[in-house]
Amino acid sequence: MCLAIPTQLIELRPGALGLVELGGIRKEISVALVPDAVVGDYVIVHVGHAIGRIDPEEAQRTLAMFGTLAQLAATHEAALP
Amino acid sequence: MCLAIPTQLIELRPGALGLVELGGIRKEISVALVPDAVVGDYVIVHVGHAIGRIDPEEAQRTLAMFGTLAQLAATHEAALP
Amino acid sequence: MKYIDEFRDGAIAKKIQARLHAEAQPGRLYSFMEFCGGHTHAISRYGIGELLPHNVRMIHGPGCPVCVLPIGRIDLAIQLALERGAIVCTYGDTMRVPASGGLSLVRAKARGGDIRMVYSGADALEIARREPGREVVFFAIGFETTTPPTALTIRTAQQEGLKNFSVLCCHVLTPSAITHILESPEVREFGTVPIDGFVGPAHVSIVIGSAPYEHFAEEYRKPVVIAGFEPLDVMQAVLMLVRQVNEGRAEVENEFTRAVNRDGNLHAQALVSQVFELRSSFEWRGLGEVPYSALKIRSAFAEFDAERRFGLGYQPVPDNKACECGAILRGVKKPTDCKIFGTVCTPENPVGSCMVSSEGACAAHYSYGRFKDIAVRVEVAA
Amino acid sequence: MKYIDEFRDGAIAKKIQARLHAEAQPGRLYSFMEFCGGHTHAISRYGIGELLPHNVRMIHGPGCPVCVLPIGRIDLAIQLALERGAIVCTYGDTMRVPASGGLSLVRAKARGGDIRMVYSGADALEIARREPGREVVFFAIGFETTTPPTALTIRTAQQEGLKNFSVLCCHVLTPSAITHILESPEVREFGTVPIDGFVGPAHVSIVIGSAPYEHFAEEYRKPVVIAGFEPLDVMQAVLMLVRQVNEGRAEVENEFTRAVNRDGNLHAQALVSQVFELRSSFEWRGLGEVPYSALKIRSAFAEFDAERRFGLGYQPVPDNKACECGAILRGVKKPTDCKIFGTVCTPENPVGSCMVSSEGACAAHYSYGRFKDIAVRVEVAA
Amino acid sequence: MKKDYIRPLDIRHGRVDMGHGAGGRAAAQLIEELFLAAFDNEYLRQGDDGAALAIPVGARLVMATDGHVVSPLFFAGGDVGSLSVHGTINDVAMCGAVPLYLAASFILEEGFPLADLKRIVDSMAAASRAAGVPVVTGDTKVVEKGKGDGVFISTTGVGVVAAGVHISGANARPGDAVLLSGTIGEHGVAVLSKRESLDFETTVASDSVALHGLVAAMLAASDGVRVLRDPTRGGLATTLNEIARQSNVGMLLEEAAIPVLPQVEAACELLGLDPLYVANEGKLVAICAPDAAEAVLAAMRAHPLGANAVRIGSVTEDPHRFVQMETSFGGRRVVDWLSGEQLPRIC
Amino acid sequence: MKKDYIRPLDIRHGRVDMGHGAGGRAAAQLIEELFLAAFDNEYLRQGDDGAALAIPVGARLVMATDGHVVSPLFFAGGDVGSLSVHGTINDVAMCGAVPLYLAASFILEEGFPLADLKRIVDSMAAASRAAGVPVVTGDTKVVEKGKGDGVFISTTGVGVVAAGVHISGANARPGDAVLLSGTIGEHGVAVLSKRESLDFETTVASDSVALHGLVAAMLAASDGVRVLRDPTRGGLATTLNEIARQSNVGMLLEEAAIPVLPQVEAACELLGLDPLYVANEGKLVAICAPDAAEAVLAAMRAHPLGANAVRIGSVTEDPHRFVQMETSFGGRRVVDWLSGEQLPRIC
Ligand code: SF4
Ligand code: SF4
Ligand SMILES: [Mg+2]
Ligand SMILES: [Mg+2]
Ligand SMILES: [Mg+2]
Ligand SMILES: [Mg+2]
Ligand SMILES: [Mg+2]
Ligand SMILES: [Mg+2]
Ligand SMILES: [Mg+2]
Ligand SMILES: [Mg+2]
Ligand SMILES: [Mg+2]
Ligand SMILES: [Mg+2]
Repeated sequence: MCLAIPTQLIELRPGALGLVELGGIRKEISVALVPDAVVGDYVIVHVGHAIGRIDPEEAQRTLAMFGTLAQLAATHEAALP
Repeated sequence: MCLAIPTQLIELRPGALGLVELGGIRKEISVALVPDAVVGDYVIVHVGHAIGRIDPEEAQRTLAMFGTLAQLAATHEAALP
Repeated sequence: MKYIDEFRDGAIAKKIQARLHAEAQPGRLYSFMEFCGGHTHAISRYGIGELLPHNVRMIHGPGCPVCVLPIGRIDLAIQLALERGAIVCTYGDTMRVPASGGLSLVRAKARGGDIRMVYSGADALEIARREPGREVVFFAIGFETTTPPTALTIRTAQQEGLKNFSVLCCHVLTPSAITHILESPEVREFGTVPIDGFVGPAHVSIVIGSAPYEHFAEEYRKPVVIAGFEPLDVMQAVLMLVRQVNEGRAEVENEFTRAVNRDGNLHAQALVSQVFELRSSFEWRGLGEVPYSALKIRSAFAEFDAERRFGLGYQPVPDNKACECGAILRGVKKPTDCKIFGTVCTPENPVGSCMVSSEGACAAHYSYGRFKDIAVRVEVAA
Repeated sequence: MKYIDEFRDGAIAKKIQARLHAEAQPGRLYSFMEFCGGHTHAISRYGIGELLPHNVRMIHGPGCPVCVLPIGRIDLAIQLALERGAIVCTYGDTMRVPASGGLSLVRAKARGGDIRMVYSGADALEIARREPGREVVFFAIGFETTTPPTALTIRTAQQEGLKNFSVLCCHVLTPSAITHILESPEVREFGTVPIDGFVGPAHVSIVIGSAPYEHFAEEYRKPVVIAGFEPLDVMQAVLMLVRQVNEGRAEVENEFTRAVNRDGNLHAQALVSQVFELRSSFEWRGLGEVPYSALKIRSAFAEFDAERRFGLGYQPVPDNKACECGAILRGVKKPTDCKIFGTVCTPENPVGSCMVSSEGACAAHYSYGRFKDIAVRVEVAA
Repeated sequence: MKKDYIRPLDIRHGRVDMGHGAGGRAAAQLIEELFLAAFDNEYLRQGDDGAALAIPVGARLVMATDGHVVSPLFFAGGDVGSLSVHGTINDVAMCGAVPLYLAASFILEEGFPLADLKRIVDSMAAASRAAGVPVVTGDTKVVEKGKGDGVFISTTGVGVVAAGVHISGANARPGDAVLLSGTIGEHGVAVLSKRESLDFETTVASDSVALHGLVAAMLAASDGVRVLRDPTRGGLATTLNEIARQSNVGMLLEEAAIPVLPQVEAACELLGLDPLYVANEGKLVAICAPDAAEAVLAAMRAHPLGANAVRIGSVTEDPHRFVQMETSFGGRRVVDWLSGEQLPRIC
Repeated sequence: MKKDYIRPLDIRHGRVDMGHGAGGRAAAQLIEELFLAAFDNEYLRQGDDGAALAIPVGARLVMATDGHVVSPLFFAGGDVGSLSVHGTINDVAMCGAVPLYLAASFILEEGFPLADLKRIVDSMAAASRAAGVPVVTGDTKVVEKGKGDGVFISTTGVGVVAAGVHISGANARPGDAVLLSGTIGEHGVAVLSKRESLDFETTVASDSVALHGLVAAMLAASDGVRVLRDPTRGGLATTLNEIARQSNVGMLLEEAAIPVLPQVEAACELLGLDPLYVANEGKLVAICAPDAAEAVLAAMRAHPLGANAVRIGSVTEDPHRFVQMETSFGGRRVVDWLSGEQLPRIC
């Protein structure tokens, strides 16, 4: 539920609006719910509103964890059914 | 100006309405402006309202006058250019 | 169709034509104004002009309710539709009359105005009943023929207590227009419009009777023959006018006795005076401001008066400079005297109102009469 | 697309799959409920079911705002459009949810209701500004993710003094629904729905944080792993749940740390509590009346509350008798357990709400999963 | 898609929704259960984006298209469905061709009752079968409520012209005879009588019918037919003006010769219309070489759709291309093109 | 009618009015000054109710029709005018035919600006000229304000099939290769991006284009092409299901092989749509005999409109006629028909 997409905030506009970019498309959204967001942030957009932000370090950590898994898995690959 | 047509009143209806017939077509109109009209009368209809009645005797008289003319004319026909 | 077909009989027309040719005196020019567009239309549609002697000339009068509607009045109706969001109901005839800014009701409709053609004022009432959330305005035009139905509509709205219905009243009066023409300098002083008599209104007279014309006949020494709108009526009326002129009479005669008497429809007249009163002045296209020539809604019915309800202020707007409608409506000029007749001004893109209604002198000539002076050659088959 | 594509990497999926197969203990059955429709959708769309060990079973939960919307609520929206003449603005998702009398919003629109799909509540506000003569109602649905934007819309309407805007509030609360499931006899008493843990909400948690789930983990001894909606997130969360089960833990873990922290979006929470307060009870489709499971508009904003503005009375309507949506939403049954799945009930003619949203268990299985148990033979070209 | 996998269309109570036009399963079902069921023929059953058709070897092809947007959709004597078949068949036939196939493009308004749609499609199918001209390919779109008006149907017809037949509006020559296949104005009056606020009672029905049989009989009777045209929108007056313009000629008509039913005449009186401008959907005008007129007229009168055929006038030499008319009353006037829309008048 | 007898159309400020559809002089003027001026060709100049056309001797005819009701009317990469040319040419081409002629039926809404109409008609004429397929006959109707949506255009195309070419959606066989001519979803995204309330900025333009040249190249390269279809409304997913149903087969696709532009993917993410269901107007699906696949693919890639052509899967034997897909992620799923209308989602 609750379709929401990480997009990059590329411009802040008057009236708590912001322009976000995703894969080359741009859309104006409301940033009223994430008043601390700054240009460059990745904000999570739901029904035309940014409702949260991506923490780049945490994202990196999660991906790294996947990487670790990958290493772990390499040693177990033969075990697959 | 003022397109108006003699039609025969074939039915009186509640609310000062009447059904008129003209050459096989029928239409409901208002007879509020000719409160004395009775079924069988030829009423003159304008914008959906009967505004007057045809006096059959006078109509006959006019046609007869045309007839008289015709007789008169017959004697003069050669005079036409 | 009884009382119609008998009056369109070409064989009888030939007889009347013969009498006309016999009675019209060769050395004399007869100029008659047919006041009504209905007569203008009959003359064009049936080709009556062809049947008259050359020295009998018909002058088209201003008796077309559409033709005399000034730009400013159409502008008011458009304003109600486009700026005030009202549903404007109107007769089909007014849809294409030119207004300001290149608009007309039909063009205002295309721009999103809710403008609906009705067959009768009763239909406008019905729309008001069905759409109580909308303002519904009936744009009412016409001479004395059309006024009683409008009066009835207003009285019904009051009886029913309708809260969203009003009438933009543009009803005008025939006798005032005739007087205005008779008083015009062209007729009185210069004699540039020699009027030897009038073919008097048909359906207007059903309502007002023949008495109101007696004044002109006496005062201005002009014969008047009230005539029906069928072609035989017109021919007969012309014959009766020729006779009056020949005999030096100036009387009101009634060719249309089958529908018109001296008093008219008293019931309708009473209703009209209950709902309407005289306007002190009203602008006619072509004639300008004519005193006491139109009706307005009495204050007892003020809430049904769109002018008061919407606080409308009338703004006169001059006609297109090239347009000769005014002169044509006064009988001073013919359609072909207008430089833009049939080129810039056509029924598709009327510049003046005379090109709109098929009763308008310009439209009638364009649609029915243009062939004149052009020879037709038919190589009939063996 | 940054932060999206990386989490859809099939190669990494294979590694996680390998770990899952390695760590899931053969003798054991793991049943996890993914609360959110977003997870249900990801599982179906990416074919994640195929990648899980046979003894790891996913149970679809009630976390689809469309699926839990009861008939009576849709009826209210339809009533506003068809009987009260309001412009009803709504998210595309709700358009096809079955209502009473064979209707739905899309069918009410076809019957002349002015129902408009919007992308955001802000669009509904804009419509209200543009059409001040019409009542505009925003039919607001959704979990905690969608509530803050609605709160913002209402506050903006008040700040601007809009006189023709209101909200039909159907916002519901995730934790209450989870509690309700955990309290259900099937889970607590009969054990017919053996839930060994939850894949916790992704975007809801961005707003409310991870703290609210700590209660379940402790109280009901159920592991919870908050996970993103990308397929790798789901696989990783399942792996983390398997580990908790294996290790006998029942904790709240957060796989979605890149967007979720313990406290959530405090700014959004403050706004929500400014505008909304708890409803004492709310009907969920499938779950019935659930106490304190939804929000209503505070009386300070009463004029923007469509229920008060239009004096709406809620009328519960039973679901179609054949429909098993309720049992499916509680995790008791699977779509194919419904006798009319895929025959009478299809995405074109949904009988139950689970067949509407692509997050609904029935729709997801119909659209993505029907091939299962059917062999595919490809004669590949030489 | 197995039949039993979806519920059959609820034709009794259902309505067109946006999904029916979205090209997915709902659209496929509508096509299968409503359109295919009604039109059923080998070409449509091909189920492809277009239809592959057989045509006679070496024939010259004729193609004609018309949009049908009549309001009301149902009227005495027909409906938009039958009209859309007749109208296009007639346009093909007026080129002197034998109509062979029709394509139909439907633009439906969201919310339109499926029962009405079925009634229209069934009537269309019946008209197509009666004429022997199948609907071989089609398309359906759905527009939002308030952006259409129930059903619009654009049909396109193809046909073939026999060797030696050369019919065109450009072929009229001074001296040619102007023939008319029957009474005028019925279609327009039947439709107007159903318009809200004009409504009047009449037994006049639309003359809507396919005229290719009549055309075949005429062409078989004589090779002197030069122009064929069906006086639809704009009526007889406008059609004759079109031909006059195309052929650079004038015409002289005789009003008394033009047949008009009394009810049509009466309706026109009442509304201030002229029957010459009222639409027909089952009449044709033919212009023939002078010496062919009698034979063509005889062939027309021998055909049920031309029983009341008459000669209404002659082609004239006229640089102004005026269509003129001797009135029954004895005068003469121009018969102009229709200008603007024909609106009921009060004056 | 002499040119100088009427004022020229006021294309700059004028609007469509009911008179333009009434069949009279105003209609004739609109046709002459706007439509004829744009499409100008010998067939249209005939000025008859239909066009008489030349076709190759002994050819098999193909006829296809489509209504075009796009909203907004103008979008990046085209407008309803060019679309109405491309769409119908493509349907004719998908039958393996060489498109020859188009008929166009316009349904205009009262009040539509003539300037916009001219822009659309000019674009249509340009598309028709570029494709070498003239608009040979047409029709114009006007509906009242609020009963239409600017402009609807139904076009019908005819074309001829060369001897030996047999293309049909019913011809797919298990083992056949499924080819796709390029990236998917551009048309739908370009149109959606202009919809009020969805509006987003994108440089994606509609792929709208006439594909008959590409088809000719493919047919010239191999006689193994069995099915051709353009995945328009309903997208690739629906088109493949249609073929599967028609041919009574299944399919197995490879998600990773299906090319989608990054912006299209992004727009779909944002709106909750699946590119497999988004409309294309310049792409085709071809199903070929297994041994023809390479040659056909090579011919496609050699043509500018097939530069990104790929093999996306194979036809399977499947009594359930499922189109299935191996996901890039490694799972498998059904790719179903579009159901209902594709609406933007929030969940
Ligand atoms: S032709 Fe036109 S502009 Fe000239 S007088 Fe007549 S209506 Fe006026
Ligand atoms: S298949 Fe339909 S009726 Fe059955 S449970 Fe699912 S949604 Fe309800
Ligand atoms: Mg045509
Ligand atoms: Mg036609
Ligand atoms: Mg025709
Ligand atoms: Mg199509
Ligand atoms: Mg409508
Ligand atoms: Mg097609
Ligand atoms: Mg197509
Ligand atoms: Mg196609
Ligand atoms: Mg046509
Ligand atoms: Mg519109």
